[in-house]
Amino acid sequence: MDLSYTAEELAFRDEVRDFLEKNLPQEMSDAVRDGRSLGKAGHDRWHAILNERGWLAPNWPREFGGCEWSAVQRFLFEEECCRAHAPRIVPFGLTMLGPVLQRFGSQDQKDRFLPRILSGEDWWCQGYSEPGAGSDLASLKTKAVRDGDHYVVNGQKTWTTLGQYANWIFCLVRTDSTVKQQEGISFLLIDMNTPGIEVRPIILLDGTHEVNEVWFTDVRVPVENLVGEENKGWTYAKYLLTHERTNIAGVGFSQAGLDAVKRMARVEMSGGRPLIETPHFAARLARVEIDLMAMATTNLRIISRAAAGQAPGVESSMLKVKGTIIRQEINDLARRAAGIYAMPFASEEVEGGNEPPIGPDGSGPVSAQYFNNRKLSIFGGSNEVQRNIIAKVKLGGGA
Amino acid sequence: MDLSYTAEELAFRDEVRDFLEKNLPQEMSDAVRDGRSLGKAGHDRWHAILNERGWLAPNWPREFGGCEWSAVQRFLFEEECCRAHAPRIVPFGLTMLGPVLQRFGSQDQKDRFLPRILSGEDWWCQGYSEPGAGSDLASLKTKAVRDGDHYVVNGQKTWTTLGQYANWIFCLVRTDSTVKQQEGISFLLIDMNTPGIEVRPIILLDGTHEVNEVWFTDVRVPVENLVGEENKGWTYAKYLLTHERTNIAGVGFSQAGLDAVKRMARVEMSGGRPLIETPHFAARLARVEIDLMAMATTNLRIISRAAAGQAPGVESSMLKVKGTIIRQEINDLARRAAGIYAMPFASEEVEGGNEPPIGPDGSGPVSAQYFNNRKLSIFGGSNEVQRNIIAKVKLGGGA
Amino acid sequence: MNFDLTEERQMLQDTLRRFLSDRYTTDVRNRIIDSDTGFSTELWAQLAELGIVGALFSEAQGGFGGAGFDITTVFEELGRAGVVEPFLDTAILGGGLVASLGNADQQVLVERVIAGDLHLALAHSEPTARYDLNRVMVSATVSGDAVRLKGRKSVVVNAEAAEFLIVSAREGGAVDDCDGISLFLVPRETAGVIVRGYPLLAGGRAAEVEFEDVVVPESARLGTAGTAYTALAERAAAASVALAAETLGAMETATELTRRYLQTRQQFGRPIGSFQALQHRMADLWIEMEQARSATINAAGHLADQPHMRDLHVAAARNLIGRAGRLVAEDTIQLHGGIAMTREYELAHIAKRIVMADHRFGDTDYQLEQFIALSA
Amino acid sequence: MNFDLTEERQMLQDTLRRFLSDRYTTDVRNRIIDSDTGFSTELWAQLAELGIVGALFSEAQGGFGGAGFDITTVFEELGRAGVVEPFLDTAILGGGLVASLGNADQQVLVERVIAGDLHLALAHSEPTARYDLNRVMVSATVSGDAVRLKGRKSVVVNAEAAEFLIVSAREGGAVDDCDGISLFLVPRETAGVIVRGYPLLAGGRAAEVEFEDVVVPESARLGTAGTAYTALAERAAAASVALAAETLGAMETATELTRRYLQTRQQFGRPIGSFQALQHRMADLWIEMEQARSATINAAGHLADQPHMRDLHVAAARNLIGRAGRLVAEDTIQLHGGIAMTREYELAHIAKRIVMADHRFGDTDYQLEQFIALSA
Repeated sequence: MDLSYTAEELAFRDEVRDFLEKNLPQEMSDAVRDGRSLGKAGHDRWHAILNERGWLAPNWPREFGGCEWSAVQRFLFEEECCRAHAPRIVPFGLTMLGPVLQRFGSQDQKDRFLPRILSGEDWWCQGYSEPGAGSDLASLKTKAVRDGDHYVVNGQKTWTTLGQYANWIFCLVRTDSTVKQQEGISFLLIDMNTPGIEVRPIILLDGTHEVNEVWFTDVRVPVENLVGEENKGWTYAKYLLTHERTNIAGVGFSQAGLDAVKRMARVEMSGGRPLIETPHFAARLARVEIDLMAMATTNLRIISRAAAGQAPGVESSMLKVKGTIIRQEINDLARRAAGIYAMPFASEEVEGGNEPPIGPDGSGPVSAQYFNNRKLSIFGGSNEVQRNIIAKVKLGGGA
Repeated sequence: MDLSYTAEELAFRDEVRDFLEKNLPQEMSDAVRDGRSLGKAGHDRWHAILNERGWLAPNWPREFGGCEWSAVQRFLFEEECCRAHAPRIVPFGLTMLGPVLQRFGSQDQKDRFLPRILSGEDWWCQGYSEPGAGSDLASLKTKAVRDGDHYVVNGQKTWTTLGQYANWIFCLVRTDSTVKQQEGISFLLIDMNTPGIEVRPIILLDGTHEVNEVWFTDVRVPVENLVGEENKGWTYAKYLLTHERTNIAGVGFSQAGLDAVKRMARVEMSGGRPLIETPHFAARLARVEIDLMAMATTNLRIISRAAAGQAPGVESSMLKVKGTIIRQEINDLARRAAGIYAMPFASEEVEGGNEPPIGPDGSGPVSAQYFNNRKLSIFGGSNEVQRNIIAKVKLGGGA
Repeated sequence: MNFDLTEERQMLQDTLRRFLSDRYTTDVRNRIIDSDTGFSTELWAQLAELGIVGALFSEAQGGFGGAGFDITTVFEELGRAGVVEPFLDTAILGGGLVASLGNADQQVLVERVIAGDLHLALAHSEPTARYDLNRVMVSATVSGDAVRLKGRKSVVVNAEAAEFLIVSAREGGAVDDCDGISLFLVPRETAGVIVRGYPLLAGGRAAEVEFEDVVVPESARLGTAGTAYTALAERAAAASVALAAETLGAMETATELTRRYLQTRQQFGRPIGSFQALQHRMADLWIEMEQARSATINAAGHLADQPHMRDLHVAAARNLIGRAGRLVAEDTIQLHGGIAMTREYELAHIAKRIVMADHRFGDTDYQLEQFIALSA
Repeated sequence: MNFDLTEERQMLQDTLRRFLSDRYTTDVRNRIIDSDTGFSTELWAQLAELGIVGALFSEAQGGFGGAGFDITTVFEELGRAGVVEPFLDTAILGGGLVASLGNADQQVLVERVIAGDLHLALAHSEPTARYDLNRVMVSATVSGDAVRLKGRKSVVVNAEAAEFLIVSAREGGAVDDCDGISLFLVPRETAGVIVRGYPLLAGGRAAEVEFEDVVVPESARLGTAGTAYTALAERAAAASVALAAETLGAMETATELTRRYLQTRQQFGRPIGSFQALQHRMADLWIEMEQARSATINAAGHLADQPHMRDLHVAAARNLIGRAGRLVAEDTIQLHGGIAMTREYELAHIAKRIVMADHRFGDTDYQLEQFIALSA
């Protein structure tokens, strides 16, 4: 038992910290800290900065241009990025598709797509969810019918995050309806510029445009864009979903969020003293902080087990559930801390203007974030699905 | 909308309060307040006092010697009894069996059993639960086979509360195994002195002997002890279970319990000031008190609806769930309030001696009661079963 | 003991519910939210004509209600439909304060409020006051028969639409004394009143209001100098009863939408309402709804009581509803899944109303503190 | 970063787990609880021989462990088996205080503790002190080379079996000063020491101890006069680490018993573990178990740190475990139903150990207060 990092790990952390200090543009970290959207240009810029340093793909093997970092290094990197309010790296190409292509893609697909993920030439989005499927992902209906050397795709995807920026989408499509749900699914790469594709925005409850519907009408996709074998897509999809996600607990986000809450609660006054000194708020804050301290260790324990070669089992489900509960609780605390200033709607127009902010620093987006982050326990396998998984593994038998 | 009692109701309350002041023996209310067991003699004594006043059977019709009180009167009576720390009236004969006999019993059964319930000559216990049945009550296995003018009963009942004092037991028995579970059950009255009956104590986790196993080996029961028709027992059982229980929320118990917690928290010191003034404890106390204030009104709303002739539906399930949560939370608060004095085991021997109590007044039984009252959410239809019922009624469809 | 609505209130409830369910659809409401004013003058006029504003004032004040249960009857329906129009600000707060403190000249405004052709706003919260009702730093200085106002008010709901702002200002005492607070009727167009408006997350609009040496006549004062706190506290209690009832109504809609969704939405080949884990969560929500209703009844029933008893029940109700409301808002979204995250789905707005109500006149924790102080 | 036990600790864990699972069955344990002494001298001797006591002392002290993770290794297993023997009192508290403060003569007692033939008890809590470690009213007055002790100690665990009581007493300062507290080694048989014993709800025994003008020689003092608080606080932290680990072990047993029960118990024709509402509750318990384990690791890993950092992690761990422990104790009973209410069923005792641990050295709320104060 040893709770401290090794000297090498600490040196690595210092290197990251130093890099971020020198290379993360101030206006970018301000925007992230204040919850403002970066737009495509902002994301592209940060992508390019990291690519230049060679730190864009922590989990990729070196042969494909990745860092091949250890789990602990990846965790440290993510933690430092959160602390510095660096933009989140858009995961669809780098974290999701990349590993699938590396494992299951053809040589041609690797050669063609992987470099363009790193260069930023391609912006990928994910075509998994469908309306009416929800947690029952395998019930998807989007159809791909073979027609010569093309598949003809018809159907609809939804909750496609940042699809409005993407020029490529990886899709699960049904290629056989006569077999068990999971056995008739294929994994297709589709150029978003193909005729027949329409992207329609979904406006979320906080007014943001993050997600989209993507409609396919007789979209012709070359067969060489099939990943692996036809009807084996479910295997690749599961690989992608369970592929080690060191940041599933979101510890870094939570720490940054908690720091922001404390900053606000130190200036916001209640009954003549700072809110942070009032007992009920202090109790809420302390409980979350205690939970987060434990979660950080839980996370490291699981990471270090993964580093020792033990596959994470139900642990990642546990991290997902508790991690999202903690993040949402911090969002709730931020909203509470803001007091009456939680009420204004800090829309882009309001925030973007020249007017000074309305409440204490950081209070602008708290309520919008509180509502937006309800998604954390819904998307990416809802917390109910995660609990089903935990129970199934530990109790045996079906749900 | 009017939140106040009528003048008649208030007069009734005063009458009850006055009666309790004059007739409830001090040592008895002390024992109840301090959580000490009364023994059979104590219960019998209080039973006799109430019987003399004619207040033993609030819900029985006058023709059988009952009070025929309104729902509000019954609630007021129970509330006053709790406030005064009167012993709880043992419900098996009065609240459970009585109404079943009045509705479904033969004239002979009414004439024979009802007066003896009032006089205290018979002490009834309940033979419903069986080992292995749990919440699935209808899966009971105790068999009664007709043999001439007797049934021969074999099997086992469990969780039989105060069965050690009882001379009669009302039982659900299986009289037909060839039909659907619910359709082969009969309702039998059995003299506990019949040969072949053995009562074995179950010691609960707090060391108390409240419940028992009752074993039946070739027990011969005269057929005239069958209530209603053979194989219709499930109907009578359900009538008994859903028969209006004005006190299912336990508001009076909770109020008395909360008062006790406050008394203790005013004398127990923490950091140099009374515990009740420390913010975290005060917050716990306030939340429960707020919940209880609302629950008291919820209870009255449902009672007044019942008084207006509307049958209580899922409401009684709601009252059961929330009422037990509140009571258990108060038990938890009492344990917390006692601090280090929650640790001693205040067994009867210790308490019964001449030694002064160990901690502040009322701290003796708090932990034992905390554990003992875990039963509130388990017995009498577990809170999970109640939630199933609520969902079934409001959502439709099965569990 | 009687928990039934009077016949009049039952009629009011039916009328309002029918009107809103016909006219105040999700589409209509979302267009209102996106509009520049943040509310519909047309619907306001129609609702006033139906008597909804009048129901919030007593007969002596020119209305036909005004008691706790009138307020809950109206606001439960407003909450059920997610109404964003400023009934709280114009009627309960603005109109209510003029009615209780105003002289004969000023009372004329109440008539206009009830008729639906006047808007008011209470400019009371300040940047460092949070929810403390007694913390007033805007200063009022008398010189001759003029009063000079100076300072800043925050998150003044409905300020832009209001013809008059009712401004709390300090004429004496320390910064958090209850004594020394006065209220002034200030025309919004007065020179030196700087209104910077913005939309609110749950609909409607508010503003930061700066008073740069604003001069009003002494006749603008409501009641006697320095004694406004009692009336303010009484209206804050009424506002809390209204907010409790509004939240209760919104919770009804949230659970009802979820009930229907669970019955119809299919997953893994069956309605998701057949999954026991979801059933049990719904059961808990329904139980908390009953508790929330009881707490609202308690608060409404004690609104005309002595301040101590009134505030105890108000604090209890708002604390309970703060807890139950958060649970209902979060769980009903969770039970729906993604669809409830979209702006088009009714629940999205309803959940925002529930949660944002906790930020007016004291949140869950503030109410708990009040309750503890009052029950000591 | 390494979360594996050392080989030695792994062996200790295996040995202890095997021994207890063979010898410390429910029946054996319940007979021990019912016995007059409340513990088994025979098992105590055997466990000491296995090195369980020695593992709680450092090599310098004559043991072969003594670090945070030695304590957690031992106490997690003790907790898992629901052991009621006074390892906390005799070894961590009594032995630990003698080892850290005692002179050469007094240190001899540590050898006897490690060998298993001496029992000790810390007589520290007082009737009005609750969990405040600094609040000591028992007085110590020096006259010549004698010290006179006067006052009362409450819930002194293991007092009856202890050959010596380690008594905290005030030699200076105000009632709640950290300075001025001394510790004295007082033979239990000393004239004027009145011990009134009673059983504890979760097993073992304690006593109220009255000191009626008890006279001991000055040589009975541990360390220098008035400076014992630092050592007391360090041992209280060690005791908290032990209690955290013990509770964690007990929670492991509680969830494991429940897992097996859910798999085997049939209701409505299927194992109750197939009901989703119960599955989800179990999932939450397992998640909280992981959190409890992490919090215990954090506290153990910081036990040798500076007091501020040590106490911060200790307070965090015990607050988290206080919350998680209550949830596990209550929910595992509920998931079982009636059977878990019976004294014969292992969970009944385990649940009592979990909940009662919260009453030693500060409960959940006290720890939260500490955490808030330390993180300010």
